[in-house]
Order: sequence, then C-alpha cells, then structure tokens
Amino acid sequence: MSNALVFTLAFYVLAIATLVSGLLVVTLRNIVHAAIALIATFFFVAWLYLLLNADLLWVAQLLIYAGAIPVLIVFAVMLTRRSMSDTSNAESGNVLWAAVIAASVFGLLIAVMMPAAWHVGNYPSGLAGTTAVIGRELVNHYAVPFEVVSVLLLVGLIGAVVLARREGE
Amino acid sequence: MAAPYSLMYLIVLLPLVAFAVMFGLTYENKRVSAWLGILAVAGADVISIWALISELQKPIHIQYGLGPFSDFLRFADVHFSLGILADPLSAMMVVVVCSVSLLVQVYSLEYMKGEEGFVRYYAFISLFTFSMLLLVLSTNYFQTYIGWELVGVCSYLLIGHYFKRPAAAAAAKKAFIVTRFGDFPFFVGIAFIFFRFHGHMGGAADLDFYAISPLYHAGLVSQGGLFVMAMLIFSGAVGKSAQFPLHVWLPDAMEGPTPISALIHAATMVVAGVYLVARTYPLFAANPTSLVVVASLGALTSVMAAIWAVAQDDIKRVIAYSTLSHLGLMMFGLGVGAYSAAMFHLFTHAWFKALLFLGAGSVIHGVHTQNIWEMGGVGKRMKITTWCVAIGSFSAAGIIPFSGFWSKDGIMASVFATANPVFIAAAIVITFFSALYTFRLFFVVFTGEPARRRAFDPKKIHESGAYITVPLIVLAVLAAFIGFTGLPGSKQGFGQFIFFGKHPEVEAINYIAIGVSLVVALVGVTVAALFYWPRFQRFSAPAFNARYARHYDWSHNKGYFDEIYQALFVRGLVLRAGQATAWFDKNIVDYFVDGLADGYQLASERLRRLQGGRVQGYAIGLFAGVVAIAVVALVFGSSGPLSVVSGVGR
Amino acid sequence: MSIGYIGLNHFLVVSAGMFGIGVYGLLAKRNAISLLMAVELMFNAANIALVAFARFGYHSAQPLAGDAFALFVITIAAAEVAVAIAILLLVYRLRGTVWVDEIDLMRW
Amino acid sequence: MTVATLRQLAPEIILAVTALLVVIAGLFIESDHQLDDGAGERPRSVATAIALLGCVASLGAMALLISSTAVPRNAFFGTFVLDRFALFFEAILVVFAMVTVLVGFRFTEHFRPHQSEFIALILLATVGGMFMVSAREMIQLYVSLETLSIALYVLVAFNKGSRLSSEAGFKYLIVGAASSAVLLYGLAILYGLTGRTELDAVARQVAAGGFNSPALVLAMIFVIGGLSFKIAAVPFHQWVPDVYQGAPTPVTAFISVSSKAAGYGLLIRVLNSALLPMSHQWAIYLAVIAAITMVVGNVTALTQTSVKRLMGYSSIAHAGYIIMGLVAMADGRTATLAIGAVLFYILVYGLTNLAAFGALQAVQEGTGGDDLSSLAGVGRNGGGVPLVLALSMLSLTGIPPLIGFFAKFFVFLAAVQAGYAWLALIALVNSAVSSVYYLKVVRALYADDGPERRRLTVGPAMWTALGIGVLAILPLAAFANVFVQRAQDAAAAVLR
Amino acid sequence: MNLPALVGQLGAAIPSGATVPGANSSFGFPLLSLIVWLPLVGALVILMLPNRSENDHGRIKNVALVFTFIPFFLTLIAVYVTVFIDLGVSYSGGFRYEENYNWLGVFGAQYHVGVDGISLPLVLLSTLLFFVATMASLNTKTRVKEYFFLLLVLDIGVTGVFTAMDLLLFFIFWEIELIPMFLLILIWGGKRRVYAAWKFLLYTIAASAALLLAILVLYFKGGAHTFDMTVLSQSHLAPALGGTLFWLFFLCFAIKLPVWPLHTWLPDAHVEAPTAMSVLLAGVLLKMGGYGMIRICVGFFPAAAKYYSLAILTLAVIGILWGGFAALAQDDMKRMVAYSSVSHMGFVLLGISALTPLALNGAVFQLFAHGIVTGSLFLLVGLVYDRAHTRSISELGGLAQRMPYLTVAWVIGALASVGLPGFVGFVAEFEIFLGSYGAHHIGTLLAVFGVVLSAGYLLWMLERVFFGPLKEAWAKLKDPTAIELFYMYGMLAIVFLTGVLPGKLTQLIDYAIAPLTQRLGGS
Repeated sequence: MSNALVFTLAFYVLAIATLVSGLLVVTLRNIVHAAIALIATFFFVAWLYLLLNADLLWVAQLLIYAGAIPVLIVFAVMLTRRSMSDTSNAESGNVLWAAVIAASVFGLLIAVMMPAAWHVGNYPSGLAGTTAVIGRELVNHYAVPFEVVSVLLLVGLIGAVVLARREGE
Repeated sequence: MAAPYSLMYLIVLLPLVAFAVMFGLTYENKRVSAWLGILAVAGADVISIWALISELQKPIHIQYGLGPFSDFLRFADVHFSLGILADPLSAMMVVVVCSVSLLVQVYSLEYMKGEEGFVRYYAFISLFTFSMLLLVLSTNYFQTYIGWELVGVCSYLLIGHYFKRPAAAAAAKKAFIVTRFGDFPFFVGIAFIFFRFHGHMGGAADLDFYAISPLYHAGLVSQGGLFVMAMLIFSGAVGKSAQFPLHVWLPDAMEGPTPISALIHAATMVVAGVYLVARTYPLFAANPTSLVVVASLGALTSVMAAIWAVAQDDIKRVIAYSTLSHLGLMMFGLGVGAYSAAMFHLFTHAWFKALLFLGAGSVIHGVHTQNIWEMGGVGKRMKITTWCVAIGSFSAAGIIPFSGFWSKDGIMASVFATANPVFIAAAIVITFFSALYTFRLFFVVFTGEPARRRAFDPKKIHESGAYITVPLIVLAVLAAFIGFTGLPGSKQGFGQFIFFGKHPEVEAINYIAIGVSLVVALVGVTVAALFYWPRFQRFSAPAFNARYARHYDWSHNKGYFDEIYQALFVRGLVLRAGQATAWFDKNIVDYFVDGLADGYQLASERLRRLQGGRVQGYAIGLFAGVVAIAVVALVFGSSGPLSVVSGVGR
Repeated sequence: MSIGYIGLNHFLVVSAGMFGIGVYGLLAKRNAISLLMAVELMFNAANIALVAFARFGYHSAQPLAGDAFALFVITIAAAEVAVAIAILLLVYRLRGTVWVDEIDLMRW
Repeated sequence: MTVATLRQLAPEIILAVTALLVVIAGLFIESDHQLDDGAGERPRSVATAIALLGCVASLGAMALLISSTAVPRNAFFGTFVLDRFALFFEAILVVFAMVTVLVGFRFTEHFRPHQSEFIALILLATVGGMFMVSAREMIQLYVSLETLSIALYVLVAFNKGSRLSSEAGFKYLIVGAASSAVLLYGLAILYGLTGRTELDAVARQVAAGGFNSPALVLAMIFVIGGLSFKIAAVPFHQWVPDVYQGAPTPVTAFISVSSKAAGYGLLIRVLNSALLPMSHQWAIYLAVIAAITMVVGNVTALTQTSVKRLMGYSSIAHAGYIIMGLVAMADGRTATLAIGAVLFYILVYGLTNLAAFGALQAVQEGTGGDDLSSLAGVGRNGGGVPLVLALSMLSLTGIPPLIGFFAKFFVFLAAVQAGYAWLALIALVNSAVSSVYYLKVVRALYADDGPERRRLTVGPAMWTALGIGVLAILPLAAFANVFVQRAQDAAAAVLR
Repeated sequence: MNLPALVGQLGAAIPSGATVPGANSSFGFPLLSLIVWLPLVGALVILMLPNRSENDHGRIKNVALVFTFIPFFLTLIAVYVTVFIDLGVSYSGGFRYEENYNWLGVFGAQYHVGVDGISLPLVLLSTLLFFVATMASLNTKTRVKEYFFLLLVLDIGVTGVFTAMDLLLFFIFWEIELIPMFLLILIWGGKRRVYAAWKFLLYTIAASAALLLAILVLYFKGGAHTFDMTVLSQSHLAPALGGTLFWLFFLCFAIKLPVWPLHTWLPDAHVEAPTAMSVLLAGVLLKMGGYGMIRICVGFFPAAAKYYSLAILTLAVIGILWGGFAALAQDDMKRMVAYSSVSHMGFVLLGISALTPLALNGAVFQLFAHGIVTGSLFLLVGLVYDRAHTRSISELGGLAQRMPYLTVAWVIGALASVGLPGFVGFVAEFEIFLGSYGAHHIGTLLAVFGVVLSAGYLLWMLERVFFGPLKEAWAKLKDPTAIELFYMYGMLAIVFLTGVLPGKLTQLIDYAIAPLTQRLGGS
C-alpha cells in the first residue's frame, strides 16, 4: 500500500467516524450517551489534525477537548437530575425547522466553499513538527492575543468560581 | 384752507372724545355723561351747519388727510388713508347726522331716564355718531368701509341694548350678520377696484373717490367688469339699506330703544347705502345696466315693504316698513337717474321719519305698549305729540305741501320720464300704500276711544315732558317746511346744489307726475280713513282681512322671508355644513390619524410575539436570517446570477 | 494540491458537515447541555477548516496561522464551557430544569 | 518584544492589573469585614476606589501615548494598532467602565461577598473591549471579543438569586456562542481565501484577487453577522430585550454601551480594512439591515411595559441608526463624515444610556420595579433622579437641544450626503415613532398618578454618575464641535 | 453670562458671516440672545427653588413673571428703537441685532440670530404672550414648579424660532417647543388630555421629521454646505428639487399652521390645554408655521411658491370655510375659538398664496393680529371656565348680568376677531384680501365669505352665553379680579392700538417683504 493510499483510507475512515459520532451527539436521546459520542468526535478530530501535520493541535485536542471539556460536561450531566433517563436528550419541537436550517447551512457552505479559489501555498516539505513554528509565532505575531487569552482565562476563572459557588457555605 | 373746512375734523373727533370720556371717566355719572354727549354733538352740529352754509355759498370740493391717519397704511406703492371730504353732498349729510343725533340725544334724556345702562346708551350713540360721520366724510372706499363696519357694530350694540331680552339679543346678531352678507361682496368690490385702479391713482391715495371717478371711463375695465364692480359695491348698499333680499334685519332691529330706531334705523345709518350709491354714482353711471338693477331692486323693495306695512300690528314695525319702503324709493330714484331728487328725499326723509319714530316713542312712553290695537284715542291726551305725528304723517304720505311731497315728487317725475310702465305702476302702488299705512297707523293710534287694556287706566296717559316734546316740535317744523328748499323749478333749490355731472338746467315742472302722485296719495288717505277713522268708518278692517286672509297673512308675515331664510340658509345650509365639517373631522380625518396610531400598536403587538422567550427560537431566527441574507446576497448581489443591485463602493 | 487523493475540499466537507450537525443540535435539542455540546461541534468544525487552510494554504509571511488560531479557539472553548456550565448549574438550581423550552420567563 | 513595545499596552495592562488588585483587595477586606457585620460600605468603597484610580491611571496612560510621538502607532507586526481611532474607543470604554462602576456602587451590595469580583469583571471586560478596538488581526480580534463576551456572560448572570438574571445569562451565552461560531467560520473562510490573518494583508489579497467571489460574500456576511451580535442588529438581536431585562441594571447599562461601542469599533475597523474592497456589497447589505433593525426595534418597543426591556428594543433601534451611518461610510466622499458621526453617536448614546440606566437603577432601588407602573408618579416629588431619567429619554428620542439630537443629526447628515435619503427618511419616521415609547416613560414619571412616595435619595457615587450623564446630555450640545472634531480625527485615522 | 456667548468664546469666538455694517445692533450687547435665553436662567432658578409651601409657590411665580417680563421689555426696546427711531432713518431693511458665532464649524452651522421686519413683530408677540400667559397662570395650584419651569423652557424655543438665522438653529428651537407643550397639556390639561397631548405630539413630530429631512437635503443640494438662512435663501435649485423641498417644508409648516386637512390636532390640543397654554398655542405656536412658510417656503423657493400658488390657495380657502363652518357647530366655546383659528390661519395661507407685497404684508400682520386677538379670546374663555367650570355654550346664558367687565372684553374680543375696523385683525384681513384679489378673484371672494361666518359663530355664541336672561345656575358668578382685568384689557388695548396705528409696523414688515417680492418678480 502506498503512502497516499494509506492516507486516503485513513482520511475516509476518520472523516466518516467523525461525522457519524457527531451525528450521534445530536441524535442520541440519552445525554450520557451523547456525551460519550462527543468524546469520540473530539478524538477523531484530533486524528484528522494529525493527518494535516498539526501535531501540536493533535495533542491539544486530545488533552483539552477530548479530555477536559467532556469531563466538565459529564459533571454537568451528573449534577442535573433527570439526566440519566432515555429522554434526557430529547428533541424539542423545532426538529423540522432545525433540520431544514441545518441542511441549508450545510448546503450553503458546500455550494460556496467547493468552487472557491482558496489561497494555495507551498507547505514546506522539511517541516518536521509544527510546534516550533507555532511557538515562534506565538511570541511574535500573536504575542498580544497570547496575553489577552490570559485575561480571558482569568475571566473564566473568576466567573466560574463566582457563579458556581453556593452562597452561605 | 380756511374755516369751517379746516375745523371739520372736529366733527368726527368730538363725538369720539365724548365716547371715550364717557366710558373712561364719567361712566358712573349719568347726568354729566349725557350732557357731554349732547354738547359734543351740538358742537359738531354747529361746525357742520357752518360748513353747509359755506358750501351753499360756494360749492367746493376740499379734502385733506386726517392727521396721523392720513398714512394709515403706507409702504411700497400702496397708500390707504383716512381723511375729511367736504363737498355739497357730504355737507348735507353731516348736518343730517349731527342734527338728528343731537335731537335724539336730547329726547333720550327723558325717554331713557332711569333705564339700566343709561350711560352705555349715550356712549354708544356718541360712538355711532362718530362712525357715521367718519363714513359720511370719507374720502375713499377704504375709509368708507371702516365707517361702514363701525356703524354696523354700533347698530349691533344699540339694538342689543336690552340684551336681557332674548329677542333683542337675537335681533342685534341678525342685523349684524345679515348686513355682513352685503358687506362681503362690497369688500370684494373694493378689492376689485383696488386691483384695477391701483397704479393709476396719480398721487392720490388708493381708492380715492374723486381720483377714481374719471378712471371708470378710462377703459381700464370692460363694461362687464364695471357691471360686476357696481353690483359688488351695490351689495353693500343692499345690506346696509335693507334692500331686498337683505331687508329682513331692519324690522327686527326695532327691538332696540325707540330713539335708536329714529337715529340709526330711519334717519342715518340705513341711508348709508343710498349715500354710498350716490357717492360712487360715477361708477353706476358708467354702466347703465347697473342702474337698472338698482332701480328694479329699489322699486321691488319699496312695493313689498309698503304692502307689508299695512298688515303690521306693532307701531314701530309699521314705521320700520315705511322706512324700508322709502329707502327702496330712494334707490329707485337713483336707479332712474333722479340723483338730486333721491338725495333730496334722503334729506327730507331723515326729518319726517325721525319725527315719526320719536313721536311713536312718545306714545309708547305714555301708553307702555307697542301694539297699535291696544292704543287709540291718544290724540286727546297727548296733543303736541299728535300734532307733530300728524305733520310727519302728511309728509311721509306725500301730501302737499309737506316736505315728503316735494322730494317724492322729484323721484316720481323721473320715474314717469322713463316711460317704463312697470316702474310707473310701481311708483303708483308705492304712493298709494304709503298714504294708506301711514294714516292707518295715525287713525288707529290717535283717534277713537282709548282701547281697553288689562290693568291699565287710560287716564294715566299724559303728554311727555319737554325733553321729548321740544325735539318733536323742532322736527315737525323741519318736516313741514324743509321741502320748500327743493321746490321744483326753483333756481336755487336742492337740485342746483347737489347734483350729478354737469350743473343742471332748471327742470320744467312735471305737472302730470305731481298730479298723479297727489291724487293717489289722497286716495290712500281716504281709504285709510274709511277703514280706520272711527268717525268716517265705512268698512270693517277685520272683515276685510278675513275675506282676503291669504293675502293678509302673506303681508302680515312679511312674505314669509324670515321663515324661508331660516329654513333654507340657516338651518339647511350653514348649520348643516357646520355639522358636516365637524363630523368629517371627527370621523374621517381622525379615523385615519387614530387608525395610523392603532396600526402601529397592532404591528407592535404582532412583532412582540416573535420574541417567544425561548433561546432556540432566537437561534433559529439567527441562522435562518443568515442563510436568507446569504442566499439573497449570492443570488441577487453584484456577484450573483440575478444581480439587481449595484452599490457604490470606494 | 492534495495529499494523495485527498485535497482541501475533502476536509472542508467534513468541516461543513460538522458545522451543519452543530447547527442542528443547537436548534433541535431540548437539553441545555446538549446545546453546549452542539456549540462545541461548531467550534470544531471551524477548527478543522482553519487547520486545513493552514496546511494547504501555507503562507510564509504567517506560517501556520490557522494552527495558531485553532489553538486559541480550543483554549477559549474550554473557558467558555466552564462559564457555561456554571451558568447552567445556576439556572438548574433556581429553576429545577435544564430544558431550554422551559427557560422562558422573559419574552415578548 | 521589549519593554518598550509593552508601553503601548500600558492602558490595558494597567486596567488588568487593577482588576487583579481589586480581587485581591476584596479577598482581604472581605475576610476582615466578616467579623463586623455592620454595613457593607467599606469593602465596596475600597474596591471601587481602586478601580476608579486604575481607570484614571489608564486614561492618563492614554493621554501620554497620544501626545508622545516616540511611541510607534503599530506594534507586534501590525497586529495591534494604537491610532487615534483606537485611542478614542479605549478612552470612551474606560469612561463607560468608570460610570458603570459608579452606577453599580450601591447595587453591588446584593452581590456580597463577590462585590470586588463584580468590579474586576467589569474592568476585565473593558480590557477585552480595548483590545478589540486595537485589533488588526483576526486572532486578536477573536480572542479579545471572546474575552469581552465571556466576562459579560458572567456579569449578566451575576445576580445569583434572580431567576431572570440566570436565564438572561444562559440565553446570552447560547446566542453569543452561536454568533461567535458564525463569526469564527467567516474568519476561517477569509483566512482560507487569503492565507493571512492580518486584516490589512487580507484586504490587499482580496483586492488583488477580485472581490466578487461567492465565498468572499459569504465570509463577509458571516463576519458582519457575527459582529452584529454585539451591536444588536437584526437578525442577531433577539437576545437583547431578554438580557437587558434580566441582567442586573448596571450590567445592562454596561452591555448597552461598552459592549456595543467595542463591537462598533471592531466592525468599523473590519469594514475599513479586510472588507474594504467589498464596500459596495456591504453598503447595501447594511442599508437593508439598518432599515429592518430600526423598524423592528422601534415598533416592538411601543407596547413594552418593562422599562429595561423597552430600553433593549430602544438599543436595537439605535443600532439601526448607527448602521445607517456605517452605510454612509461606503462612499469615499462621506467616509470621514460618516465615521465621525458614528463615533460621536456612540459616545453620546453611551453616556445618555448610562445616565438612563443609572437613574433607572436609582428608581428601582426606590420602588422595587422597572415597570412603567412602578415608575408612576416618581417625578411628582421632584428630585434629580427622575429628571435625569426623563432627560435621557428625551435625548434618546433626539429632541434638541439635548445631545441625542446632534448625534442623530450627524448620522442623518452623513446618510443623506451619501445618497441614502430614503434610508434617512425611514430613520426619521422611526425616530418620530420612537418618541412615543420614550415619552411613555416621561409620562409615567411626571404625569401618571402613583402611590405616595418619598423623594428618591441616592448616594454620592450615583450622583457622580448621573452628573456625568447630565453634563453629557445638556451642555455638551454647545460644545459639540470639540467632540465632533475628535471623532473626525479618529475617523481619519481608521481611514488612513 | 449667557450660554451662547459662552459657547461663542469657547468655540474660538470667530464672528464669522458677513455682518453688514450699520445694520447691526447699536446696543453692543447680545440683545436677542438675552431675549431668547433669559427664560432659561429663570427656569434654572426655578429648578433650584423649594416647592413646599404657598410661599414657595409665590416665589416661583414671581421668578417666572420676572423672567418673562424682562425679555418682553427688551423686545419693546428693540421694537421702539427700530420702529420709532431708526425706521426709514438708519434702518431700511435687512437683519438687525445680529449675532454670529462659530458653533458647529465642522458642519458649517453657526449660532446666528437676528431679526427683520417679518420676525420682529413675532418676537414681540411671543414675548408679550409669554408674559401674559404667566400672569394668566398665577392661579395654578398643582405642581407649580414644574409648570413654570416648562413654561419658561417653552419660551426659549418659540422666541428662538423667530430669531434663528441658521437653519439648524431654527430646527433646534423648533423642537424645543415640543416636549414642554406636550407635558403641559398632559399634566395640566382637561378631561381628554392624554389623547390630545399624544395627538399634538405625533402631529408635531411628524412635522419635524419632514422639516429635518428637508433641511438635510437642502444642506447638500443648496451647494454651499451651510445652514445659514441668508445664504440658503439665495441658492439656485433645479425646479423639480425646489418643488419637492418646497412641499417638504410646506408639510411641516402646514401641520403647525394648521392647514386643512392636517388640522385636527388643533381643536383637541387647544381644548384640553390649560388656559395659558391655549393662549400660547394659538397665539404663538401656530405662528411658527406661518413664519416658516413665509421665511422658508416663500423665501427660499419663490419659484415653487409661485408655481403652486393655486394649490395653496385651494387649501387656504377650504381651511377658511371649513374652520368657519365647523366653528358654527361647536358647543364648547374653546373648541369654537380653536376652529376659528383654523379659519383665520387660512387667511395667512391665502396671503401667502397670493405672493403680492400687500398680501404677504397682510399675512405677516395677520400672524401678529391673530396671535393677540385669539390669544385674548382664549384668555377670555379661560376666565369664563375658571368661574363657571363649563365651557358649554348651551349650558351658559345671560352672563352679562353677572360679569359686565368680562362681557365687555368678550364683545371687544369677538368683534376684533370678526375683523372690525379699529382692531388689528381688520388691517391684516384688509391687506390680505386686497392683496390677494389680484391673484385669485374667486378664491378671495370665497375667503371673504369666511369673515361672514366668523361673525356668525362669534356673535351667535355671544348671544347665547352672555345675553338673554340669566340662568339660575350662574347667579353667583363674579367678575374677574384686578390682575385678570389688567392683562385682559391690556391685551385688548394692544389689539386696539395696533389696529388704529398699523402704519409703522406694516412699513417695517414691508422692508422685509420687499426683497422677497422682488425675487418673485424676477423668477
């Protein structure tokens, strides 16, 4: 098997897995199952990143998305009653509207993006890992956002603490 | 400019000052106020007689601006002015106005004694005198219109003197409004004249009578235009002089105090219309058609009023219709070209009609009723009054040699000269009925036994005091003898003093006219005697009236004009239009206005419902919106296949 | 340019699909927590696109900007989820429900 | 990156550090305070004082920056700008933050023991906003936007005892996240088309590559749409009434001014850099959005009874007017005038709204509600608070000589000059309609009969806030020239 | 230190704009600004005063009296100097007492005020009526502080409109009037005050919208990018654009004037407003519409005014007759007077449609005349209402017996309103009709009929209310108090004086009208 064929095969497997698990997230009627499907989705996306040579993101995705965020969500699921039943992730009355709109958003994106003249660049063949490049960029181009993110995290921290804390305890 | 003309402004000023002082300073003091008014008008009278004498000696036309008011409005190229005009016509009128006013005021000292609003009454008479003099001495249409309106208001105020009586209040309003119907075309006529002749005044103020006179012939206006112009001006005269069809206000105006009827509604204000036509005679003369209209309307009014007068029961109303008839006669005269005679009749009429009214007032003062059938036999108890009224009646009926005869005769002559059978017939009818109603009144009131009236002792009737009788006597003398100033064929008569156009030749005496009118008048007196003088009574008036009930009712109800006007115009047109407009505003205009507001309210209620409160709804709106915008932009935008827009970018 | 038989568009289809799924989830589900999950799917969709663009549209002036962007997005998403869950718990505590169609005290 | 370049971030850094100090101070004083269960005044006073001092220091730093020629206007490879435009916005954001803190002074009592966190979050949100308006690069743009947003999510839900507050926070978060995703996707497409995230570079690429591609149009719609969330334009507006009603009043005030101002700053920046080559496209798009937005906002507001909710719709309506100014920006001849007008509008609208919400806050403290019925007769006893509320309503209506009129007038002027007389006409009609609901408030205050009430009393902090508002509403008109001039300078900067 | 002066100094105090030497004030101090802005000082003083006891109320009322009297007095000085000293000597047209300061230089807007023959009489009118209205409000008992505060704010707007020479400033003053009047009706009004106030507000604000749009378009299309009215009035516009702008402006002023069919706000507002406000509404607020029409519609777009003369005439005649007929059908005295306003303002429009020097002069003069006369009538209605607590004509009757002084005043007022010579209305109507006849024969004829109607409804009302037997219910009514008599007869004295000696005033007006009509001739 050539490299290209492996790559192709890997892509299709991952793509299908990603989309199917994504669909499961929004179709499963049990919220815990949906959360597990979400973890799967994030997991597959991480491998898609790797296909795109984005090793740093692969790690980040696995750690943060597939790791941390679902944990938070599961916590939330556990903390809210009614969550474990089979209708804990039921559809609201908007299913038809939702389907139509989601389909048209998808259709719109496909119709516009497929024929688009995307910017074409030459990916440097010698690039072994992206971490070094991104790290350099973070202190050059993205120094300010890097600092702002710290503010953002501070905000998130304060916010989560203030809101989640029970009064009188 | 020498006296007396230079002093003529005082004629206008004195009564005005009297009015102002009365209202401002002496309102609480009846005596002082009344005498103030009398003295003021007496002073004015002296100056006006002086002016008349000067004019008689040397007829002259003089006019000058009235102090600060000579530039009443002056800017750009417009100039409206108030001034004093002295010529034979105005000099004659001034004397009439001042003298009658003086006599009436003296008369009122007793007549109005103890009445509520005594000073108000005197003040308004002064104001009226001022206004009337302003009108008479006017140099131009503008000033005339001012005076015109002012006398109208004074008339309104004085008719409404007894404002507590609903009838008086209504009559005052009616007089004012009905005259306004004549005034507004008059006003438009002035505008028309201004529009045509402004810019051709050659230095004179706009609308100046003497400056405009030659312009009527200057070809600035077509004959049709002149006719319209004349009719518009004439409309004013129709209203003020109570000519048909605006005659309805004058009989009602008798709700005012009797001396007021004598002053305003007999001698002065109501003849202002006649005076106006005379003053603007050049305009009418420039368009003969207009004179025919004047004559016809005058004759019609005169005939109708004369007929109606025969069927009235109120002493003042009889005289009022008599006034109407005589005013019609004056118009008739002007219309047939008897300018001098018409003016002469105006002159004599002032005295004898004032005399009749004041005499009637004296009777009312004694008898305390106005219904002639409740009177009777007054002659025995009020001798002076009776004799004076008799003179007045002879004069009014046109019996030789009293003044009315001579002036009426002049008009008759001119009517006969037209050889128009309708006019001649009209003149005869007028003459006959004038004599008839005048003496019907006289016989019913003064002869026979005192009529019986509940709770009234005829013995209480006694002659009035000197303040009443002296003016009566003065007027009787004038009514008796003033006619001789205008004897037909005289070389220094009235016709040689006040005339239109070239200085007239001495006219030949028209004996046919004299004869016919005298005979007809005597027949009228005889008929009256046969019906109403107990001593000679041959026919029963009630029986006659019953036999011709339909005719009598028509006449008694003044041709039903009041009722027709009320139903047709007041109720039918004006009030209904008022209700219609008010309804339209409320139900149509506001319907749309309120509807717009309600529409917004409704739209708001609907739009609110889109805000369902569920966050997914918002998300749906958000994504649906984005998709919709994107589709529209992609399809119809400038890059899309169905591009319809092309914006401006930079 | 492509890697083997796979080009940029292949990844974009996955991205668009994810985005569509996210939209559906956001609009159709009743549980507030699954709404959060749907939002995360949408962020992931964008991230896939960003990383794909960075790979196929490499620009030497800003190398791998897409990767960097995606990294920031991941961070932000984490913070956002933390705050979101805090708010959600607050709502649940006060209202006893996490069903979005029951959270409609304020409307019109 | 050196310390020298960090100078340019001084205002933001000062504010962020201040926020930290506030939190820390709060922790200490709070624990200290728990022993003595008296009034909660002291910790709040200290935290507020620190915050205000920080704001002043930040403003001072800005003043130094603006006067110093040594400081470069661009930094960090052009991702961060410090032109007059950015400084204008930074300054007004800081001022808005100060006034918000003052308005919330008494109200934060309800947030014990998190009073200082409340203040800190407002400062941090402001920091986010300041970074937004200085952004010239997508990542910074997005990150700072999210910083502001997340801080606001928390602030909206801050009233933990209130069901309305948490519901509002939840709704705000969901709609915000969705909008954020849309924006992110739009940015991704832009990046994909150009390979760059620096806005100027994007603009160059777009201009070179032709600007009619459907992908570009879609990106434009996604980006403008995502930002529309912040400025409350249709169809991203539906969160507004709910959040305005549910959030604690000082937060509502803050959202209605700071968040909006930062949103506009960013939108103007994006429209004038990355999307500049497409100005003919977004002009039409924005014109239609403007018309719909003002109609929806004004008409719906007519039947509101909650004043805060009413102000939410009013906020939507005003977004419509401001977008009208943005439309006029598309025309090169009117661009300076238009942006100047919009900036002036934002400043004026912000100060007026702060005064309105401040007074409303004071009224609520007195009567316990924000319904028109609970406002009834409040003005009868006289006093400054209802007067300020009434004045700010009239200013928002656009009644001269109040400052709101001038703001509207300049925007209309710009629209007409750019050839959008029809839009100006729609705006005028809407403005006329808006008078109805604004005057409903005035009517409730002064004309309606209400229960006997005592005259409202407010503390010095609120007085200061209201005073700033009144000064802005009334006499500013006479000196409007000065402010318009500044706005025009700022406009010129963004157009450079 | 008044505000504009302050503004002027802060705004770099560039007295820009061409001020004609000699035409300027000889006072050397900002007379007009004082007249316009002094009420603001009064308003602020009132705002500071306590409002608890009767004493406090008295103090507030005194402040209001002082701060409405001083502007009136200053205006009197200005009028005296202009009319009796300078007229025809050192003054023969143009604006005087001009002040011009930089204000919104960015947009070319100036603080520019001045008066000429058109505006000076109206400034006099408004300062006078505000003083009178304050006197007429002295018996206000409820919410005294707010009332006089709003009254003084209203004063600024109205007086300002007549003095503004900058279109933006004009608009601002125009709008200042809106809210105070709205509140004054809403709070102190009659039974249907809420409806009336909103109606007034919405009509007026619709008018403002049209005005603002017109101003904006004119600003750009006028070519000069300025708001200076003297400059704008000379701008040359394409006929189509000129026509459009003309109608836009006209729409605004027509609502204010009001012109049929945009008049229905007027009866409601006038009826529900408290007496003093009815006086001001009829006396000065309507005048803003007429002033705008003459100053802007005719002054800026003479060609369009000429072109659409017939359409305007039609509206005028309909308005005159409509108002007259509708007045006949009213049972409420105030409503009747209100409809009479509709009719009488139709005369103004008639004068405007004719465009002759005489007619325009008359139109301006009618603005002044109607202001005083109808202002007086509303005062008189108020005096009746204060005592009888009803305005229903059919319920009243025979009041003359109890209230002779009031009756006399009423008769004078009614006769003045009817257009009796000797009163100011006559002069105006005379000028208008004579001036307009040349342009519109039939139209003028119909319009003059409106005068007959006015005699109809007014005298009929007098008859039913004051004359006839006294109805029992009114046997205890008392005549007005001394102060009421003072301002009542004071107003009537002015009605009389200006009616008897209108010469100087019309000359003054003509100085302003003449250049206008010259342009009409030329276009």
